[in-house]
Amino acid sequence: MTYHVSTAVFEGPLDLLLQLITRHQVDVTAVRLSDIVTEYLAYLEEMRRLDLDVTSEFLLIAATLIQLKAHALLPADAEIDLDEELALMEERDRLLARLLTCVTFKDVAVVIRHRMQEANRYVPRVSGIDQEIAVPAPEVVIPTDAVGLARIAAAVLARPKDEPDLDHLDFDLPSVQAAIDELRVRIAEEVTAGFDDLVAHCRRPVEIAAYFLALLELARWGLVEVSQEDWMSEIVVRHTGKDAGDLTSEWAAS
Amino acid sequence: MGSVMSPLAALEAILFVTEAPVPTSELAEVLEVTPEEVERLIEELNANLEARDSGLVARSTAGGWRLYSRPEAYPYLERFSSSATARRLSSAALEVLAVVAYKQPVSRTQIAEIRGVDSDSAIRSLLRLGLIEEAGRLSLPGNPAVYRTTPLFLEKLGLGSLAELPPLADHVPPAEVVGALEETFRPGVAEGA
Amino acid sequence: MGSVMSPLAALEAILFVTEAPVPTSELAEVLEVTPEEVERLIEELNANLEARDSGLVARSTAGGWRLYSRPEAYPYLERFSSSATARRLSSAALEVLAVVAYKQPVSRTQIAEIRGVDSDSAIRSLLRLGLIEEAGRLSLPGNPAVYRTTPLFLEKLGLGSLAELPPLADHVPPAEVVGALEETFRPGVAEGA
Repeated sequence: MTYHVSTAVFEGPLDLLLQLITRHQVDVTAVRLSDIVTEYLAYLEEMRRLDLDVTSEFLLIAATLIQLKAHALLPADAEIDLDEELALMEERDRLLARLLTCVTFKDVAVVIRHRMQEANRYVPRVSGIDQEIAVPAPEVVIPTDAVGLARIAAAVLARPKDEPDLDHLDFDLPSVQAAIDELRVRIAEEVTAGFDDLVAHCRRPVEIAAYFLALLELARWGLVEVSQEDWMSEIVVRHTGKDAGDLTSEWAAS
Repeated sequence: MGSVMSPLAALEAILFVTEAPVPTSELAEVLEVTPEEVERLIEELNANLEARDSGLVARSTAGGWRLYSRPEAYPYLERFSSSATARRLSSAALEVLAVVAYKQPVSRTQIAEIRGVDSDSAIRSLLRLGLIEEAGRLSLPGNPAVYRTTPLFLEKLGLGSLAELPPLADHVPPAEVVGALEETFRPGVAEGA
Repeated sequence: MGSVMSPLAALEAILFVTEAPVPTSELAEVLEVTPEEVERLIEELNANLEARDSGLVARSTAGGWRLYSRPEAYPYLERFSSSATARRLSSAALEVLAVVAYKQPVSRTQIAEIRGVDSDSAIRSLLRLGLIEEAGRLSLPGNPAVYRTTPLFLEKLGLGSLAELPPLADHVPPAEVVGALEETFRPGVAEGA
């Protein structure tokens, strides 16, 4: 048997398990345990092959899953060891509880993101008091002692510089969906246009790339025809006269 | 114009220069008026700002008042300077922030346990952005630090206090999802076709 | 997406958030109007500010425009600067203070480099509170200032001299980053840009 393991992005064993479960829930209400176990193990195998960090936590969850699956496959009248049974139930409950906690925080994180985005649009001024205030320095409170300050300094200075921290980067990628919407309106009005004119307002290469992707999408739907005499000449875009109504592309979500 | 300023104008100047939201009581002290008068002045200020088509608004966050640009100005500010606009947090950092917000004070290990994955880089990121801070140390081997959210976190969320966080219970998966999960992992049930 | 904003309101928002005066030409570009229109809008803004008894005024300095608190607000700001909010040390300020304490004399750029974020407003705060001070200027393009801690800083921490600061090595958490410590900071090199 062959498993095609796509390069899914997941963070840790719980996240992987959740993603596998959600994917199966799309078409069936009850998820088959054996499918989940098989796929989970396939990922483990792939990670080992790619020499990725397979922590004990991945293995621990795999072991629990295999045990549950093995148990499910036993005939109903098979003899069971009560102690083992209880231990397994405990393991299972622990795993379930962790999954639920994980889902809960993922969910509330989305709300926090939303609230932050809303609140971020209110920008405060950060320059402080400009006027020279000619009073003696106010009684400042330093909320730590000398040892605390040393600890802070040590932590700041020890920040690794060789692995840039991308956690807070906003790549500010332009929206392909927005480009699609805009191009549909413009090309219906202008009928024929050069691609260079369509992207004349773009400031960054990545914005032009967004428009190019949008153009490909429109061509795929048959809304525009695209031609280019040779590889150096201008790309000409022509409206086909078709209007497919409200199309949503795969970019709509991003 | 004389050298005396109306309390209304003085209030605006303070809300303009402050580097963090200012509590009503503190404004009352500085302006030498009652807290009720401060609330009334803030209402008057916001009415004036609105009437004069101003780009500013006074808002209450993190237990205090501060002037902000109106959200409609955001596209202009984005064009004007990238530093004025906020950086977006990664989903890992957001998840850690959510865990700290609801479980504070909470340690590195506890965060990793809940998320099922090492969260050190996200924690560092949040510390650097001033959204979380150390809230002391546990008397355990290695004296691990515990973390809590900062007033800046409240301000960035537009919340008055932690009590205004959406109830976590609202985000627990619905019963049918929990049921399906339990069903999946129930030992002793033969695999159906 | 919010509603559209008038150029007048957008102008006020920009002059509010900016940390340095903005030239008319730049305002014209961002607002997509002519420079003459910008001058007219600024006049209108100042007329509006006056009419609504605002504590703010748009002024032209150093080749650009910016909002300032009115000079009449001085007595109030003076009182505010010693209030609780104004003298609370943010976690960012605390970090900058720690860096200055151990790496003095150190420049603005070096501090930003070490912390990985712009630290200007935290530095201003510490200067205002008298915890750090200028200790001269580097002979580099722009003659950047370098900062050191003040006697007030020692007093606040209950230290007799800088020599009494706890050794940094005692507080570096994992052993492997100790080597990276000196690597992080190379005076002169960091200042290159």
